[in-house]
Amino acid sequence: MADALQPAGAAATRGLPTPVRTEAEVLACQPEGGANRRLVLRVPGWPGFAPGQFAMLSPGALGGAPRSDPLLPRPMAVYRAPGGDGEVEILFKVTGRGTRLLADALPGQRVRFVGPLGLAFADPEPEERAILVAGGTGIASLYALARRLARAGGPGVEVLLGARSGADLMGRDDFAALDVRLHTATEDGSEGSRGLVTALLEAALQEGAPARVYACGPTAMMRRVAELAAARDRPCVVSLENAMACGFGVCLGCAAPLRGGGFALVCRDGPVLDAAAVDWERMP
Amino acid sequence: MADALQPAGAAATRGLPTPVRTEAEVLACQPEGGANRRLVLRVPGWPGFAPGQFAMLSPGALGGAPRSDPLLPRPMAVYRAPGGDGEVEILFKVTGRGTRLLADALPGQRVRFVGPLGLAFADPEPEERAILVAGGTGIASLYALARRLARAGGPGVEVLLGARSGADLMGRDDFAALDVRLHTATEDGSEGSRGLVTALLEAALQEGAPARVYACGPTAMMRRVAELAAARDRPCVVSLENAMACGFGVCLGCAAPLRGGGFALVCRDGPVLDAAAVDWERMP
Amino acid sequence: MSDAAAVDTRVDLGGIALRNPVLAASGTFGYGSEFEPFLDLRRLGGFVAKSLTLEPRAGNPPPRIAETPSGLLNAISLENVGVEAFIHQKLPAIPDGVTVIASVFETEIDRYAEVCKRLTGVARVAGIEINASCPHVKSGGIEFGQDPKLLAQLVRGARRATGLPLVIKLSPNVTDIAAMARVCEGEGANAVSLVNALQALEVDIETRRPVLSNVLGGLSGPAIRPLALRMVWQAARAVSIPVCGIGGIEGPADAVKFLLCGATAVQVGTSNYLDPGVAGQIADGIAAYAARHGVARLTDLVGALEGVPG
Amino acid sequence: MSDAAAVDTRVDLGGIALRNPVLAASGTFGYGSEFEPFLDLRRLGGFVAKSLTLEPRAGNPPPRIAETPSGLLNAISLENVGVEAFIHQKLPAIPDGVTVIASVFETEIDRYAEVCKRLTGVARVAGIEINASCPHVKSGGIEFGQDPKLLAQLVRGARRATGLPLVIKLSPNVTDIAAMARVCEGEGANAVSLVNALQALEVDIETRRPVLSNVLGGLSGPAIRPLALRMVWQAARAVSIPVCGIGGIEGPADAVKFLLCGATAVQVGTSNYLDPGVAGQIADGIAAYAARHGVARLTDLVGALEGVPG
Ligand SMILES: Cc1cc2nc3c(=O)[nH]c(=O)nc-3n(C[C@H](O)[C@H](O)[C@H](O)COP(=O)(O)OP(=O)(O)OC[C@H]3O[C@@H](n4cnc5c(N)ncnc54)[C@H](O)[C@@H]3O)c2cc1C
Ligand SMILES: Cc1cc2nc3c(=O)[nH]c(=O)nc-3n(C[C@H](O)[C@H](O)[C@H](O)COP(=O)(O)OP(=O)(O)OC[C@H]3O[C@@H](n4cnc5c(N)ncnc54)[C@H](O)[C@@H]3O)c2cc1C
Ligand SMILES: Cc1cc2nc3c(=O)[nH]c(=O)nc-3n(C[C@H](O)[C@H](O)[C@H](O)COP(=O)(O)O)c2cc1C
Ligand SMILES: Cc1cc2nc3c(=O)[nH]c(=O)nc-3n(C[C@H](O)[C@H](O)[C@H](O)COP(=O)(O)O)c2cc1C
Ligand code: FES
Ligand code: FES
Repeated sequence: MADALQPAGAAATRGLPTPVRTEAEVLACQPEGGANRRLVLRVPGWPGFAPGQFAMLSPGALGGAPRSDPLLPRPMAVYRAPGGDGEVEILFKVTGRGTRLLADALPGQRVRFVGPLGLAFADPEPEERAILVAGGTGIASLYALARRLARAGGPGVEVLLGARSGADLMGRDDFAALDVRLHTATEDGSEGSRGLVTALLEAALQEGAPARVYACGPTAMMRRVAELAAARDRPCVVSLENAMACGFGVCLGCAAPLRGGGFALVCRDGPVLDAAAVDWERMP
Repeated sequence: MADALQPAGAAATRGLPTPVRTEAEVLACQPEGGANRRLVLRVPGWPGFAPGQFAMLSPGALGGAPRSDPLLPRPMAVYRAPGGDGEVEILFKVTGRGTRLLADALPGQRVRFVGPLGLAFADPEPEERAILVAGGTGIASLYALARRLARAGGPGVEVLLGARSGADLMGRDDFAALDVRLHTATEDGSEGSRGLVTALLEAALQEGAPARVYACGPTAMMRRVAELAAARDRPCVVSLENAMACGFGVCLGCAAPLRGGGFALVCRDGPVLDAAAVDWERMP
Repeated sequence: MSDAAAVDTRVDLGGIALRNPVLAASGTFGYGSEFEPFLDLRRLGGFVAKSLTLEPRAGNPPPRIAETPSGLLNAISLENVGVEAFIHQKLPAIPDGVTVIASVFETEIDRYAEVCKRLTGVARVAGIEINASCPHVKSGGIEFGQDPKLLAQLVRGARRATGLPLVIKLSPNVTDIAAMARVCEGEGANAVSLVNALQALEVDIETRRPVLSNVLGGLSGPAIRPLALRMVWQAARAVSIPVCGIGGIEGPADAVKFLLCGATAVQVGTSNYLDPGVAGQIADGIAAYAARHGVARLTDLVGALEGVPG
Repeated sequence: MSDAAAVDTRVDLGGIALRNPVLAASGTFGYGSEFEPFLDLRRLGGFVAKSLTLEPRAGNPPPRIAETPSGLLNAISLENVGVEAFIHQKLPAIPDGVTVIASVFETEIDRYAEVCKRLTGVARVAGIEINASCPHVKSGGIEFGQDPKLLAQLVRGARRATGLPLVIKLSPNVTDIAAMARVCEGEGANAVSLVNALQALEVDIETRRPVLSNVLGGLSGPAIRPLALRMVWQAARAVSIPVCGIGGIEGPADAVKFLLCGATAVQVGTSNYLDPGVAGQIADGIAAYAARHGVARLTDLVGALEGVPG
């Protein structure tokens, strides 16, 4: 239920910045391969963020006059925030009305911005390798984590990215520029190995060394990742992408069913959740 | 009522083109002084138009995805249609939500277009001077008439344009390029004579020669014009700007009260109506 | 099966045979001919003409319409040409092969009945829709459709007056729409259609007055679609006569939603103003949807909503 | 008079003294503290907390929300922490100087009464709002607020249980909202608030299922504002107790519309999700409007709608 204890160890809850509610200025909105876009915003009063957090963007009011359709803001992971001047990057895929309108954003236009929201990824234990598995729009949710872990050093960071085809692999070059081991899989084989990213994970899990798995992507993919990690009993956390209305724990709309009953609020108790705590059967 | 006989002699009903319903392509949307814009569209299948006719433009769906807010199309006079290639010009003023959104139109975007609609201005009698009186957005409704009458020759065309200030005078240069006698009045005196355009009309009506008055603008202005013309018993027609939902006679939303009861539908029986037939008392 | 042309789109709305389930709604399609420049009327299942009274009527003074979020508020009132002008001037102007349903509204039951009588036997009138969203003057302005007893009397009166297929158009301004549908079925109606516009109010804070001269108006358009879908679903479960779904339909997908909720046919209203060609596109789009999903007959979609309590 | 700060914004909602007429609506403002990063809660008249049941309750399985044209459809169900956790954990977390109204919903009248009892005498609880839009299980799921007799029993039970200011939140899913308001006044309620979300349905044509796991949901947001305005106007004319206006308020202008229609205060709901700072802006904006129009006291705006039948 709303107040379910937030699954232990999955997410970092301490020292998270206080979110802001503001009108962000669009600095750029560029094509990023396939149906993907890179949106660069200037967010007044930006307090910084921790990898795993997201923001709510309202496409509805973009442009000359406020409108009430589409009504709801859209949740988007904070991809990167280069420089301390409130510049925030979002990588998103055009999937429906809201993102299609967001793709029209012109430099100088303003879009309502609430964030950063949600909890952050907890770091791996010192001896653990980190295996990041992302599919589709989930790639955007893992970049900031990959970046931090790569810089922190440690036993190594493995990044497995999957998409329908090469063009759909958002942010691939950004990942490639990091000190990580990058593998890609595409369903049409146009880039990396042909097939699903979960196949890459099976291979990666062969290695005996302790590892922690971080995953974000379509529900079916995350569920499979959870099973694979559990089979090798590796700790696994997922970042869920439930539909949201508010993003900060008041509408109760983003509920994710938990094993043993009750729900977690993805926006407040997540989006980062312990994969083992999620009741995948009852996920929508 | 809906089927009131259309006021005699006010408008030309014959030989009007059959309207089209299509997605017009935005070729340009340029600032035109003050809050005014010049919108240039390419209208597939454009059948031509007669001066006085208008079109319905839907600002709601402009951009990446259809939206239902704002819901209604906005009526706009056909300002000019240079060349036979379906290029149509609209001059409009940003007054509210719809026009603010229209002002954002980008080249290449599409906007739903229904038109040309409504009846056209009837020509003056051979011996009559034409006096065109326009205020604010009403200027756009009279340009095409001024252009045709100027080319037709005849006893002369007098054009009286009024606005709050000089910058608000839409299309002034276009009028100046016509073979017409052009007088302007602005409330702040920044251009032409200081004061209301109706003062110019009083002067113009001094001349004894037969004249026919054509007016479009705010209701208060048109009403005053009607009174002045009646006092000198000059025939006077007005182009009304009632709010509209459909533009082609089916919603019954644009009713204008007629002397002696009943209503005319501005979109179907007008927008050009005999000023003497309108019940100005009951106009909203 | 991916050929839309091969889909059987015919439906029967309580004895009115329709080429396809897409009708244009009363008051939003004039008397039909207004749409000829934009649309071949034969592409539609048909249309419901503007509601008729015994005598011609003028409407409310302006303003009569206002825009609201994703909605249109209107108070046109009873404005129409009257039943005789409809029969002798408007009907003949409608192209052959177009199915026309006449709509009737009045202030008293015997007047409703009289208009129905006049329409009966007139060639081209395929059926009658009774607009029950009219204020019953004697009962202090409550709508016929808001009171089960009044509604029963109205349907009985209309039923006695005509042998034509009788569709009762329900008022949405009620607590229990299913009960109202049952009343109509009990009194011998051949079908019910819903929803009519919802009673609503918009205010101008500068003038401090209602935007409409009539104070209250009817809310229509996309804003009301989820309310209409709910009521259609409830009504369709409550009766065995066909239901015609109305409310905020913008495109084919919306029409399909109503069919799935149990509507045998649908009516497109406000959207006709925004795009006079939309009703034809909706008719085509439904067939395309059916073809995409391997549905041979559109009747197979009616009430096919899954995951709901039986 | 053009100084917003000089406007007297205080109102009295049936014994609940409010700094200004802007409340946040139940279920859209959590337990208050969630908004502290975005808004100084003292800028509001106060807020109505998420509705409480006797025991903590889990809600419906997802999906619980869907977007509709200018609207939000939700079926959260009874999810809440329960009255005890509210009193002992949530209330203490709310900053001083913030007026808190508790909201109660239950499935039976005696349980409503019990929750009211527990809230009575608790410091910080300035009043109780009874959410009458809950299905009464025994009556086959009809909402308490849909049946005058049930509603009367509910208000009576709550009135007996508490001496706190009692606000009854009406269901909009009724034929005659004025009659429901009168029932509440007759049973000793101190105020009524309306509207709650309207019962609605959205369908996914690919899955052929309702979008919400609960099938039906409540429609809120700008789409319903003209319906809410109409009902508030009708209710305010029917009773002499104060009315609190709710439904689709996006900005100050919308709030003013409700005041003009007779609302003593307003509640902002769905808009809090889109912009967690909006309620404060609305409070400031109303004062600015009053100043612009030379209105010294906001109470002077209440019911000041002109051009309507007396
Ligand atoms: C925490 C979080 C982080 C996310 N980060 C990213 C990101 O960085 N890049 C990216 O491309 N996408 C991301 N998503 C998914 C993104 O929010 C959806 O793709 C987007 O909301 C779809 O909106 P739409 O209007 O284009 O689609 P529509 O289907 O038109 O959306 C309609 C409604 O459904 C909701 N909705 C539909 N699909 C989703 C979904 N998958 N997740 C959440 N809401 C949905 C929308 O919010 C809206 O309310 C994230 C989602 C969450 C919950
Ligand atoms: C036949 C005709 C021709 C017109 N030609 C022009 C033109 O060439 N250039 C130009 O700038 N304007 C013209 N107008 C006026 C123009 O339609 C309105 O200014 C415009 O609709 C305002 O829309 P909005 O959304 O910006 O304002 P809003 O106030 O936000 O509009 C809200 C609603 O009110 C209606 N509305 C508000 N004001 C008017 C108005 N004055 N006339 C009609 N509907 C109104 C809108 O259609 C909409 O339904 C014309 C109007 C008519 C009837
Ligand atoms: C301007 C206008 C006039 C209408 N006139 C009538 C009418 O005369 N008779 C009737 O039964 N319904 C009338 N309606 C209601 C529509 O037929 C339809 O029931 C309602 O608008 C809901 O459908 P929609 O949301 O698709 O518009 C009218 C609606 C509008 C907007
Ligand atoms: C997600 C959600 C949850 C709600 N929960 C409650 C509730 O617990 N109790 C209640 O009385 N109203 C609840 N409401 C109704 C709102 O308080 C309000 O009456 C309704 O949303 C209409 O106002 P709005 O259009 O401003 O949102 C809820 C509304 C939404 C959208
Ligand atoms: S999105 Fe509102 S509670 Fe999570
Ligand atoms: S605008 Fe619809 S009838 Fe004139």
